[in-house]
Amino acid sequence: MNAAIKKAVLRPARNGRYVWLSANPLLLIGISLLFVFMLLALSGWLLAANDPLAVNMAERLKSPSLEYPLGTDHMGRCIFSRLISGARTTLGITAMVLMTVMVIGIPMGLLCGYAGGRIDALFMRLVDGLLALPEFILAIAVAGFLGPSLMNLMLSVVLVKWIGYARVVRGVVMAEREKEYILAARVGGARTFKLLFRHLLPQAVSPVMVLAAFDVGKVILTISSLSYLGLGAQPPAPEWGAMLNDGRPYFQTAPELMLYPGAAIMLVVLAFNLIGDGLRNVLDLKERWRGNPG
Amino acid sequence: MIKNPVLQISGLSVALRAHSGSWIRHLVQGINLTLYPGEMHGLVGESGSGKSITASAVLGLLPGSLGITEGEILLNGKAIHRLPEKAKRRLRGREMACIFQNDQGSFAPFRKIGKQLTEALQAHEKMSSREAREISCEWLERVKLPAQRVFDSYPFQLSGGQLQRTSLAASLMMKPSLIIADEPTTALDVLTAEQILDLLSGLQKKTECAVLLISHDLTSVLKRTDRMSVMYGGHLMESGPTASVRRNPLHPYTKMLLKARPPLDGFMPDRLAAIPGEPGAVADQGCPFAPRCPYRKEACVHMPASGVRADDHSSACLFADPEGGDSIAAVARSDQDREVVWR
Amino acid sequence: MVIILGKRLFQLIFVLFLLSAATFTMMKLAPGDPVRSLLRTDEFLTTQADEAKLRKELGFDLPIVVQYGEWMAGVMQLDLGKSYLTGKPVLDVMASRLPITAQLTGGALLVMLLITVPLGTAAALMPGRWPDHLGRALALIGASVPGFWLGLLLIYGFSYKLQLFPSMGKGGFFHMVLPCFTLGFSLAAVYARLLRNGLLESLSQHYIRAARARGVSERVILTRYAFRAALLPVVTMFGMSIGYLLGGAVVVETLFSWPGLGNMVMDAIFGRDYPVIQGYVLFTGAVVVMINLIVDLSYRAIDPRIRFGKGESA
Amino acid sequence: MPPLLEVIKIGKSYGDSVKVLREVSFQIGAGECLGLVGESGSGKSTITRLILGLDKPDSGEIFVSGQAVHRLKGKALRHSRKHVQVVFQDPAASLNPRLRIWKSVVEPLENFPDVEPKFLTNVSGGQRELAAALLDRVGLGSELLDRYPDQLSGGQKQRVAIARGLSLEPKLLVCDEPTSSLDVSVQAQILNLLKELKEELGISYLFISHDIAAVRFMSDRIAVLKDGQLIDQFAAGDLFSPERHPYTRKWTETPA
Repeated sequence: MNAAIKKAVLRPARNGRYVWLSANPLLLIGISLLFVFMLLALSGWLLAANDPLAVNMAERLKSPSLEYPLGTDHMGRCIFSRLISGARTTLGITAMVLMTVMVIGIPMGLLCGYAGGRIDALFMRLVDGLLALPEFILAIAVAGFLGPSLMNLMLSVVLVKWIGYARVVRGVVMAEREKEYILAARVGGARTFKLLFRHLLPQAVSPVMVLAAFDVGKVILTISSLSYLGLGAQPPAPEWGAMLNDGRPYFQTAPELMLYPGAAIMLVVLAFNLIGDGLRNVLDLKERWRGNPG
Repeated sequence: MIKNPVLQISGLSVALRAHSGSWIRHLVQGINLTLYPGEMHGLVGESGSGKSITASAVLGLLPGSLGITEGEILLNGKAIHRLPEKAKRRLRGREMACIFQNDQGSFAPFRKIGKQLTEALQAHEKMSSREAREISCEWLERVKLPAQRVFDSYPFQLSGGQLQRTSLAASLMMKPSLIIADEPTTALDVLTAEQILDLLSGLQKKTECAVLLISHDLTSVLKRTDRMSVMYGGHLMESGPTASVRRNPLHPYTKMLLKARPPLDGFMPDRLAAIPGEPGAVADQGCPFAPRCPYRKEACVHMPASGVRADDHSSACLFADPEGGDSIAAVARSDQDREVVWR
Repeated sequence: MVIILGKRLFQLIFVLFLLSAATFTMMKLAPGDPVRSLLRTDEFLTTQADEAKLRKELGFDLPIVVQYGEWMAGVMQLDLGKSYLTGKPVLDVMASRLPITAQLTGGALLVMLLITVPLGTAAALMPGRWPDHLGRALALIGASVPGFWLGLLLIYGFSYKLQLFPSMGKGGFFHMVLPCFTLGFSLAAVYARLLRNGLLESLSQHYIRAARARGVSERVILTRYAFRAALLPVVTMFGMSIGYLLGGAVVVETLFSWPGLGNMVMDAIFGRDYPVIQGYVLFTGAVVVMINLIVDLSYRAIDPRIRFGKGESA
Repeated sequence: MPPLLEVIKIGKSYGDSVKVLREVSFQIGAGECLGLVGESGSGKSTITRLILGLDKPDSGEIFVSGQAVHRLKGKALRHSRKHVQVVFQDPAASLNPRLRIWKSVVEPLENFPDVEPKFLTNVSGGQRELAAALLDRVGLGSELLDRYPDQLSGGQKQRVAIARGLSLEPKLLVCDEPTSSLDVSVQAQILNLLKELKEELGISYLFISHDIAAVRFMSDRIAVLKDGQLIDQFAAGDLFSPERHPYTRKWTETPA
């Protein structure tokens, strides 16, 4: 009975597949917010008239002016330009981390999901092991032993995060592997390559996209938190977390030193979370609509 | 002795409601159906015909996005669909019960069957859990199940057939006057399905309760029900005593449905009389079956299908005997010799 | 039941072994020579001989495998070596700090429950109305705001401006409010959403309709059916949030200068105090695995299908 | 000339305890339709998987046009598949949801470029034209070519699956409950289509179903499966003769 009602209520949008964008405000806000940041980050060298690293003690703690749109920090550096180059660093690192994570995780997930058996059992043991070390703690260990640096931080995040993608892809492959369209493809003479990349992997695209959208936010938070603790980006790098840490001693006299980087982090992460939420609603709707019988 | 009807549905319409509260589209329109004690009424239709929505409307379990726009539902003479939720809840299980399609799960997987049965009993009458347990086990015996073991096991430990029998026991033990069986055998294979339906009609005779059997399996409806109604696109196409509908179907859709089934015995045609088009193809106005009806005439597309009455054998088709030619106001030449008025 | 426990315990040992091997190798990879950094802290001129003597004393001249063997033997009897900086056994250092971190995380969990349960339930029971929107907004903010920034804002707002709560140090109830809220808030925001989705999902299950059709009251349906089914995703997530909680504790303890494990490991990192770092990593690893074990066991309690293995017909 | 499909005493069990098939033997001649009737759990789907080479039997042999397929592996197994194709029960799960219809239909031909089915020889142009011809063969218009499966009805999807099954002009098409999840009116359309294609293309069918009436409509011979054993095999005309196995009579008496 539920299927009948669902079918009546969820009639597909008349004008085909591209109405979902307008029907989903979350996705819209997220994308537009992100677009603004992308613009800022890329035009950093254009707008940042001032050098983010140029120390000028005479200009210390200036209030916002034409020359310094957001004023200057305790070392007289232009906050606005530091924020922009900070955006480039943060988004750049996150992109690199996520790229590496997907390059490792997705094929591993495909392999374990499709091959199963010993490889899969080995993978699951590895997962149990690495899951015992939460990202944050591993970052602390790596920073502690190998010295705090952005590279070490990225390494420790990648080391744990790839598992998330491998598990999602593995889950999808295992669920789809016995479905009739896969059996029909095998009977139709499809080779393993076609089964993996034409039939199985595309099913994992939407869950991976949703996971990635939310992961961007998580990675940015992890990197900035650790930089704040002094375990990530080292001064004078204009990384938002580190900037927030520099601003801390002055938070009574010049609270904006602490305000701007924090707000920047939150807005970027919020943008990605909005996109993630929007994507999940859209893809979920398609999933639910595709799922129920005709 | 004239028994007063258990269930009377007149002019029932259900529509899809937009968030703003306005009605978007009608899913079910103008349903008339009467059910007497001890009678089994078959409600037949393909997917998307609205038969399950009608059942949910009677039970008062329509999802939020659907609502009853017009019509009356009388259970033992009392109008029920405008009752407050609390009053409706007291009726459910007590006066009317429901058996669902099996694989959709009639019992919560993480709680023992026993607990779910006694809970339902105690929701209606003050009784000790020991007493509730006894009644439950007694009914589990009646549906030929190892009562003690089933009472203490979890749903996933029972087979499809056993679960459906438990569901039957759960509905009957409160001695409701009406049971709605919504596709009870669809998920079961043929032989188990027959046993369940035998059990249902047997227990129905004993308890004199009325049964509304909703199914897309024409064969079992023809074999077991006293009266039947055929639905298409949210409308009633035909309704009447099952024997009469089987021997002399009035509506083209019913005729073609009966012929579309591969016959088990007797002459085997080389090709089945398939109905062209898809079950979803429903006309927005005029007769809903018009797009797929080979006897379609000019009037069918404009004129709304005539109402199907709940008492005798009548059909919604404007041309009562389409094969007989194009007479519009035709007198139905079925053996009851009633007149079909064209509006 | 016992087999499952056995299997899990084996997994625990295997993971701890993996962990210890990893931390040990990382320690060996660490740049710079711990001996020299140790001697320097004693502020006297070091000679080659002194270094050799200390190296021998600490057993660094033995082949790697033997060092690892000795070290593991020590770990077995909970002897995690001595802190380079303070010379005190790592175990005692951690033992003194543990209750403080436990208090913080406990408080954070309390904050989480106080927000999650009411908000999540209200959002699920009144979809599309203000509790739902509030829940959605909070979830988005909770998942986006950096913990340390939230802490700073709270300090700036409540303790600096309004003088309501102390901004630093460990103490009575008032000392705990801001740190616990900082650590607990984003968790609460995420879990409120999870509980809402879990409840909505379970309320849409067919067996709920079936129970309603049997006349079971809404209250019973909510408590005995819907809540129980909604627990499963929440408990799963909890297994994964432990890492977040411990990580967050490091940040919050540094921010509010609480002398917990988090603070300890930060000092150890900057002081190159490897045994303490190692002790911390091993400890957190063990805690995470233990919590996952408990989560796994509670799985079985919530959903018997897992206990009996799926779909085993009677 | 050896029969098209010869199954000799095949046995199969999953795990050590559950014996799913015991000593099952049957044959299908060229252009013949064998109906296989059985309750769910009787081993029908296992037989399908063994014949399609998706599983290996524990014991017994399977020959397709005299070639032993039950031992084949890798390349040889893949090539043997040209002769045996399949149509499954659930139309919604038979097509890759993220592939346009024409790509799904023409995939087998794409996998075996050397195959040129007789009924497609006069089709000029690329894969899309081949797909259009195949869809037309099963009564579907070319406007469906670029659609996704979720935009089609159950009946349309099953026709696409049949078109795909025919594309290699196989000698045997295994139909595993092809109409069970369809509405009555659509079932009739699909049964008519299958019968039409059999007569025109001379393809043999293994028609599996729990609907005895549909099996009787389609089949020349019928076999009855109970708990993994073939307990009755007979010509379709003898369905009601007295010497039928008691279990078979249970099928014919119930849905009157």
